[in-house]
Amino acid sequence: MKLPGAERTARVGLTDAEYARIVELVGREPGDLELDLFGVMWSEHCSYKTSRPLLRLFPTTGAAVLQGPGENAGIVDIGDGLAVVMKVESHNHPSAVEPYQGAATGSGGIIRDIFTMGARPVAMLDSLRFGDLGEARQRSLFRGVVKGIGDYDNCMGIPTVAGEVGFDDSYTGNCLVNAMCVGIIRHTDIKRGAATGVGNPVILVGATTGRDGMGGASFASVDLTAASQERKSAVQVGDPFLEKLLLEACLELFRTDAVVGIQDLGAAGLTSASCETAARGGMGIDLDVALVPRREDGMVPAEVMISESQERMLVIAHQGREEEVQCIFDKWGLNAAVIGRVTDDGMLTIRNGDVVVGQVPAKALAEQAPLRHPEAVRPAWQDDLLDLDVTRLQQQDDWTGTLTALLGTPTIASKEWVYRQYDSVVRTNTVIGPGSDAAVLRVDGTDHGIALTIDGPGRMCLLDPATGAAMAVAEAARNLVCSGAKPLALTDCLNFGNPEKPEVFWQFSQAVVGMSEACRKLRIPVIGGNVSFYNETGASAIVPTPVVGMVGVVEDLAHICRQGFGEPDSVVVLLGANTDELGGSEYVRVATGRRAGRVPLLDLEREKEVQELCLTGIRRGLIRSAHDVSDGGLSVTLAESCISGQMGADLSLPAGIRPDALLFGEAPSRIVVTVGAGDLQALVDAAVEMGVPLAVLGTTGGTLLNIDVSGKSLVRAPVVDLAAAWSGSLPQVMSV
Amino acid sequence: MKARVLISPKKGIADPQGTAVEQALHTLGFAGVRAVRVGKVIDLELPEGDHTAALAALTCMSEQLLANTVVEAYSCTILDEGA
Amino acid sequence: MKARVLISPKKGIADPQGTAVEQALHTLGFAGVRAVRVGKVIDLELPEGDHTAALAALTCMSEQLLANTVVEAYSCTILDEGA
Amino acid sequence: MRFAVAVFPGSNCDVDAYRALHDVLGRDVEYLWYRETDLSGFDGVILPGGFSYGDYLRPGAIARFAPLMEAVVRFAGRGGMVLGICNGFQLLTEAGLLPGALLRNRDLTFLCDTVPVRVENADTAFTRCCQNGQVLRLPIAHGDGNYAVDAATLAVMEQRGQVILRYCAPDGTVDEQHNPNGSVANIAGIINGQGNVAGMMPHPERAAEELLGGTNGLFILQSMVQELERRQHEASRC
Ligand SMILES: Nc1ncnc2c1ncn2[C@@H]1O[C@H](COP(=O)(O)OP(=O)(O)O)[C@@H](O)[C@H]1O
Ligand SMILES: [Mg+2]
Repeated sequence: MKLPGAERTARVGLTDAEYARIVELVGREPGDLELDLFGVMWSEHCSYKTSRPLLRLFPTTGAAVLQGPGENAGIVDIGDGLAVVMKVESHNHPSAVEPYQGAATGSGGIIRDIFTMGARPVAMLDSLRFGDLGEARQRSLFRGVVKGIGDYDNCMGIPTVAGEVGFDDSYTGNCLVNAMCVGIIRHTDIKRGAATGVGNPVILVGATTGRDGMGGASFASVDLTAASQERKSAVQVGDPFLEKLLLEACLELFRTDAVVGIQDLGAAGLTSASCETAARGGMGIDLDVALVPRREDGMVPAEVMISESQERMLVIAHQGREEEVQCIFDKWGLNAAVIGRVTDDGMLTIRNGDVVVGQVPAKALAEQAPLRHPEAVRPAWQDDLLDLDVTRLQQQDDWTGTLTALLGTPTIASKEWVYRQYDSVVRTNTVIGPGSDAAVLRVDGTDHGIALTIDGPGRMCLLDPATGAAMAVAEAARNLVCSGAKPLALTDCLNFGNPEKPEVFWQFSQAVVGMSEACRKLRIPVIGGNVSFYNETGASAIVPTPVVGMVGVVEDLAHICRQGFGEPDSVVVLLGANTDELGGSEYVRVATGRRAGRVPLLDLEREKEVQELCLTGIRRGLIRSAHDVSDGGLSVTLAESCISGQMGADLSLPAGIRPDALLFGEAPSRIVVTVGAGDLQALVDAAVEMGVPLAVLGTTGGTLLNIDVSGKSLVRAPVVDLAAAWSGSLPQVMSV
Repeated sequence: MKARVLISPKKGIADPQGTAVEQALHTLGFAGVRAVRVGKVIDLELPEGDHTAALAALTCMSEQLLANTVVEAYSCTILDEGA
Repeated sequence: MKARVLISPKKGIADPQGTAVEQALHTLGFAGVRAVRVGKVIDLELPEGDHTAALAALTCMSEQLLANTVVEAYSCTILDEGA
Repeated sequence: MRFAVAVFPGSNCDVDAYRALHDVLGRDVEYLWYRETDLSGFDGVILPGGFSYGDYLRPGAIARFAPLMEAVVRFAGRGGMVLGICNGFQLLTEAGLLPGALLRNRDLTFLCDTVPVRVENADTAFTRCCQNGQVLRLPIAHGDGNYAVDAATLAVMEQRGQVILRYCAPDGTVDEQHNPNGSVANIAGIINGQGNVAGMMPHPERAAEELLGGTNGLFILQSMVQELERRQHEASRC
């Protein structure tokens, strides 16, 4: 049976069943404006209706977790009454349309998510994916995205301290731009996005409202569709200057006790901010769109409600404190307009002047979108991917050449071209900036630091989404450990294709399962995240790309590590064991043009032990440098340590494994460390005690990297040559 | 011949820079100034030749490189005849 | 009334943007392009009134704020008469 | 001895300057909001880095008209010490307190790095703790650091020793290869004719702690402190 009004439903992207549910929740047929609100709030982007059931698998609690998923950002305790606030979010689709503004507004949005919790943002990270840089379009996307992030973050005065970039043809039509922001806060200062207290004013602060960013929304009313169509493509433009003022004004406002609740305006603008704060507080909000300061004429109520104009926040203040709030925003030259009040009826009531133009239960909009449970089917082609006959990979002689070539592939090459464009030291807390496994920031007023990283080894996820996603968690944790930090919590961004396709949903479910398992085993809770679906153009979806942002605590800043070989005559030691697995490696991709093979085994127990040994060694002051084995395998790790430290090494690897797997296999759970000769025994003892395999590889020094196996030199090259290949690659590609 | 390409933010695209300049002008006492938009002017020289062909080339340059047509509008003119 | 201020790097002052654009145009195959200079165009609206006074005001804005006369030259024009 | 660190809308290295002077050097420092008009009681002024007014139009172009800048011009006119770092340097040129201008970097990209700079004149109030020819490693982080000035003015500046810092190779050689942003004559920092107003693109305040990678910036900041001590000493003798 077709419901009355069902064709309007399709226009806002909802199903008949969803429409029926709306009628049930509202108690009548919704009006056009009301339906528009449901259209945006019940979209996948806002409601997580497809992903939510699975996300429940994540472990989200732990002694240190102060705020798990569900708020604007997660919060985790770091001691001394302080906490870290963090979140990662995608801005993939806007960036594909306009890379500069898409990336810039991605930064802007995630920064607001952090300071809306009351925290001062202290660091930014970014995870990027593009297609082949041989294509002009991909270079221009890459250039635009990096400039967009840099210009926004730099202007905000927040250091961009770490990130990652990967390349794969599947991203050609769908670049990925995931931005992460990290803030620090006192426990007592935490703010939440809940509207409480009947009669309290609802104040819209920051930028004026225009018709920006309504490209995602369709409207129920035909007239309105015509009026908005022209603006549909309107790209949101970021104004980092305004956001900087908004940040300082909000932090100043928080120092008063005038604020009851606060929430940034992100996707679905005023609609989501108002219904979500009302729903969290168990209250209603009654607001008047006529009171919203605008920058364009002739906007109708639905446009005001749905506009995604940037740099705005919704403040719920204590009644009677309106002037105080106004005063602070005046000081910073920003708008602050009381647009409504908190009510006790649980309704989101929208007026246009004297006329009520819409009234629906806030909870219905914010929380009651019916969940979807799509079918998950393992793709028929999955087995073809796993099929890799390593015996047909040529066993040639020139391993030095192969290593040099690998060092120059964009995915492995130095990303200095990127991070030179980011101010990584503003605010003078950056102890280790970009260029090592993880960034380390000091925590003001303590001896402690926090370490940060973001990782998403997508190459493995295509072949085995569950293991690949688990590897993302393991690799992020390993990167933190290499800098001397104990992993504490993570935030994730799950980038996938269209979940209505059973193959994509299978990838997604597998990834969530794999990630959850890794989080449990490594005892790292998920405190927030973001899902980005529909990353596909035409028939082809991106390779599944779960990205993990992680924070760890450095107990004593006297004991931190960088990846470079820092002192000559140090002993180079491998923690963990090499395997003969080559599946999914960059080496196989270069050699065969395919991402193929079975992904290496990930033994989470082993992973944990290797990490514990490394952290113990650093904390006891034994370890001088540490760098984990990831993209490119052991030889790339060794080369990077040489390059970063501008120092050679003379090494001999244990025999018994085919040379290409030994040099380039990407088996996890391995870390290359250096220790002073006098400290070697202590490290060996610790390894024996913890049951971790360990191999002494040789010593640092000189200007050559030499790698022997069974007395035969496999790799021998001046470090400056390796450095030239590694550092020169991206600048050269991008200079075209 | 000399040519000029003018590039401005498209109608409906926010121009924070224009807004900031407008406010600064107000502060300086130019109270009546409105609708400030900041764009780019690119002056260049082309080999002598046919005007129509030159304009076509300018359009091509603008579309490909000079303007970001997602957010910017452009217009091309030939400024003079002689070298 | 509508007005426009054009701002360009002074002769003899380096123009890194112009140089980069020129090189990029050559790479794209526009081999004959020379002397590329990148400046700004500022469009704005002034209250209706006397042209001479308006031009004087524009000059004043340019000298004070819009152009940095140490390195930039500017020119002002009134674009139309009606609102 | 009291320092003022100016705060314009969009300043963001105000914190860096404050911390270096206050936390590291133990000096008396106060933030001064751009609407302030009074600098009495202050001995030195820092115009910090950042993006005042979003760098819209040109870096420093709008901040130059802030009420505080009128006070800074008067303060400088009376011989007060003013150091402009990065955005502060850009602001000083826009305000006409220093010659020249700062254009977009030669490669048009923002540049964050730590680079060697050579001290060209150690006989100034901002460099007296350095040696002539000494190479300092200082952080830079800017998109518009390409110093430009006409040839005639440059000749006078060179002759009077107004160029105080130049980008160079680690061994002190000044050449185009070690010019990160295209600045004329590799100029990284200059001083006015009276010797009381200096501007530089490198951030000495970000190189004040070993934990953060080095303390070479203290040579500059300590020079200022010494000069102010000398002035105090002289004033107390009169
Ligand atoms: N987009 C980026 N933004 C900032 N830093 C980046 C970016 N991409 C890479 N980096 C930095 O370059 C270094 C190498 O990155 P990557 O190879 O991904 O490290 P790892 O394999 O240890 O995770 C890291 O320090 C990382 O933070
Ligand atoms: Mg690593």
